[in-house]
Amino acid sequence: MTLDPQHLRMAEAILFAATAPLKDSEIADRLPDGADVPAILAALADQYAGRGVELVKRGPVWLFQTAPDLAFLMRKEVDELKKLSRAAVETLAIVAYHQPVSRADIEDIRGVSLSKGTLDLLLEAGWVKPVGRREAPGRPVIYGTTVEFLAHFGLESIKDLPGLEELKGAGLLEPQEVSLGEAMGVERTVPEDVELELPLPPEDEEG
Amino acid sequence: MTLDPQHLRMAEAILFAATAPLKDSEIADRLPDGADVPAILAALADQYAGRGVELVKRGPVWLFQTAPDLAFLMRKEVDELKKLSRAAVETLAIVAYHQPVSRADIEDIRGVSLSKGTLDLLLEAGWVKPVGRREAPGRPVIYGTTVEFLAHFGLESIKDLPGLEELKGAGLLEPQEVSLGEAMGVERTVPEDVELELPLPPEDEEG
Amino acid sequence: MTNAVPPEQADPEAIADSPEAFDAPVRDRSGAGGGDDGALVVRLDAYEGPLDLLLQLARTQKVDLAKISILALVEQYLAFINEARRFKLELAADYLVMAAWLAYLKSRLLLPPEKDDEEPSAEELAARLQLQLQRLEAIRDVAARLLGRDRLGRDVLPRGAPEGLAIVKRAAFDCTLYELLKAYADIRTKGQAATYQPRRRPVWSLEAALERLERLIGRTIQWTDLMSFLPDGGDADFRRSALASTFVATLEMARLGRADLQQLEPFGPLYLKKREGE
Repeated sequence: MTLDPQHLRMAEAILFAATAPLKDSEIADRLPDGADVPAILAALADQYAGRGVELVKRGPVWLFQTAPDLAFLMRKEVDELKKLSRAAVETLAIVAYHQPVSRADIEDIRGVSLSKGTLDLLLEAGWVKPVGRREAPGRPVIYGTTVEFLAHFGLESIKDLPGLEELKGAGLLEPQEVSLGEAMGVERTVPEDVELELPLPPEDEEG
Repeated sequence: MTLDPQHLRMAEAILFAATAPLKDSEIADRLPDGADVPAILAALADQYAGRGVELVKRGPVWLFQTAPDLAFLMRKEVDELKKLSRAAVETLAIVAYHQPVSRADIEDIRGVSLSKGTLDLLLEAGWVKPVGRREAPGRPVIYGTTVEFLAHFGLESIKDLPGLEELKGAGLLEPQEVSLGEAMGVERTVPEDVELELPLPPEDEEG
Repeated sequence: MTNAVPPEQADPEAIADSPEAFDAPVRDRSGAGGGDDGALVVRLDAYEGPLDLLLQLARTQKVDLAKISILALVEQYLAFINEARRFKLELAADYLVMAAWLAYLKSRLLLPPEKDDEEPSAEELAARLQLQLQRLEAIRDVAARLLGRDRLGRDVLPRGAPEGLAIVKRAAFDCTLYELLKAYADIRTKGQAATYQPRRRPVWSLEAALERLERLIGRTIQWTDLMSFLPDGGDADFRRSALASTFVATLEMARLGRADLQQLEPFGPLYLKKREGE
């Protein structure tokens, strides 16, 4: 059986321009009377088989679509490097050293309440994950670090994190001169920080 | 020279999936390194020649579109484009054929001042854009056509404008040294919209 | 074309119905006045300015614009304007400016050329007008051809339902091991600060200074440098504290009349000795 090549072209253009998949009957409406629509569509599907674009039938309707094996081309991933916030780095460190920890644990250690976005960010980065719930009142979710965390920081295991003694040895744990302002949280403008009560007896003033 | 058929498939899928015409470089970004994009596109355009859908180049961009001879099938598919006013059509043609042109150039050729909305309309349609300023007194903004203009009117480049060569040959595209207005000693002080204060009988519409 | 027909002879209704009757003034019977003096309408809206009017008049000569008789065209235009005036029409200024210029051009064309005239000749002016008309006509012609092309979105269509190409931004976070460790160390040291106690700095209190001064001054009969009454040892902070409190102590002793103070020059050493007679 020979099909009119012009009919093939017409069906091709109609399906290409269609904003929604079309039924046989909708295509037939636009083709000259007597056109063998099923045969035309079958022939067209044949011509496109194996190309980057395919003509496929989904239930009663036909549509062009890009070949499924090329779907990866449609999404181009672009890395966007973001700096972690100070709060996020600290939270990550606490999870790493004290895991498994609950949100409340983190707040306890940092002394400030944890903003919602901070933990989400670490979860999104794939460095922190929920590892269960603590069998305690409220059954809080507890968090730990992931394999990606180890990979990113080049650690074999979580035990490779330097201990407090080693941190001290590296000069990272030098006792700090804590200024009055810092102790009072003056430098922090983040509302999540709790205020410290002033622990200053008047006789401590040097004036 | 042989092209990787997989590259052809990939370029085909990318162009089918794109919501706007793509530059060579945008296609190259998604193809494997070293793919010969110009050759791939030329081969693809060749494969589609004569089909119901064609791959065409418009200025720097490529797109698939239905074959022009099937326009009769397509027209019912879309709403009639908004009718352009006579002033807008003429202004568009002047920008296209005489580009780059200033507003005063347009007024000179049409012999009438340009109402404010006309150029705005063409700018909004994305067919015309400012391309710089002329190094002349007042440094007027000069306008040219866009890639969207080429795509809309199916032109590969500005050189393909219908009748361009004839106009050029007849010396009708050369800038006039002295405009008629200047020759008449008239300064263009006419307000933007020249409105004739004449009541119009309703049957005046010429369509 | 009906422009050759004097309007008074033309059937106004026929004119109004004819799409080519653009230049014939007609009586506006829908006007507010409705009487004999009612508003007159000329179909000027059909023109985009005087140049357009000229071009349309030129077309009635039915010859190539390059061969047109400018003189005849000028006459046509002036006749049109006169008609409009006869009907007391308000004409936009640019139509009148054009009319004045064309009248001037006509006179130049008819009169013999003046010798050593610096102005462009009448023929040059006519040629310029002609070129202007040709330019406008050419643009109209190509504009029509442009619009008649197969236009994207009307005659040819892009893909109706493109899948779209997405650029997925994948956030990659930047943090080094050092930053992580430093942050942890900072938390630990800050943890100590949470139970904050200001350090007791080494100070030499005023009481101690007074006591020491009273004890030592009894043994001096000469003017003695204040510095020699300071306690030994301590760091710089302690010494500053001791100097301050000892100085205040000497002032107190002087106030009580138990010691004399003297300084020989500003910022010089301060000397004291026990007050005589005590």
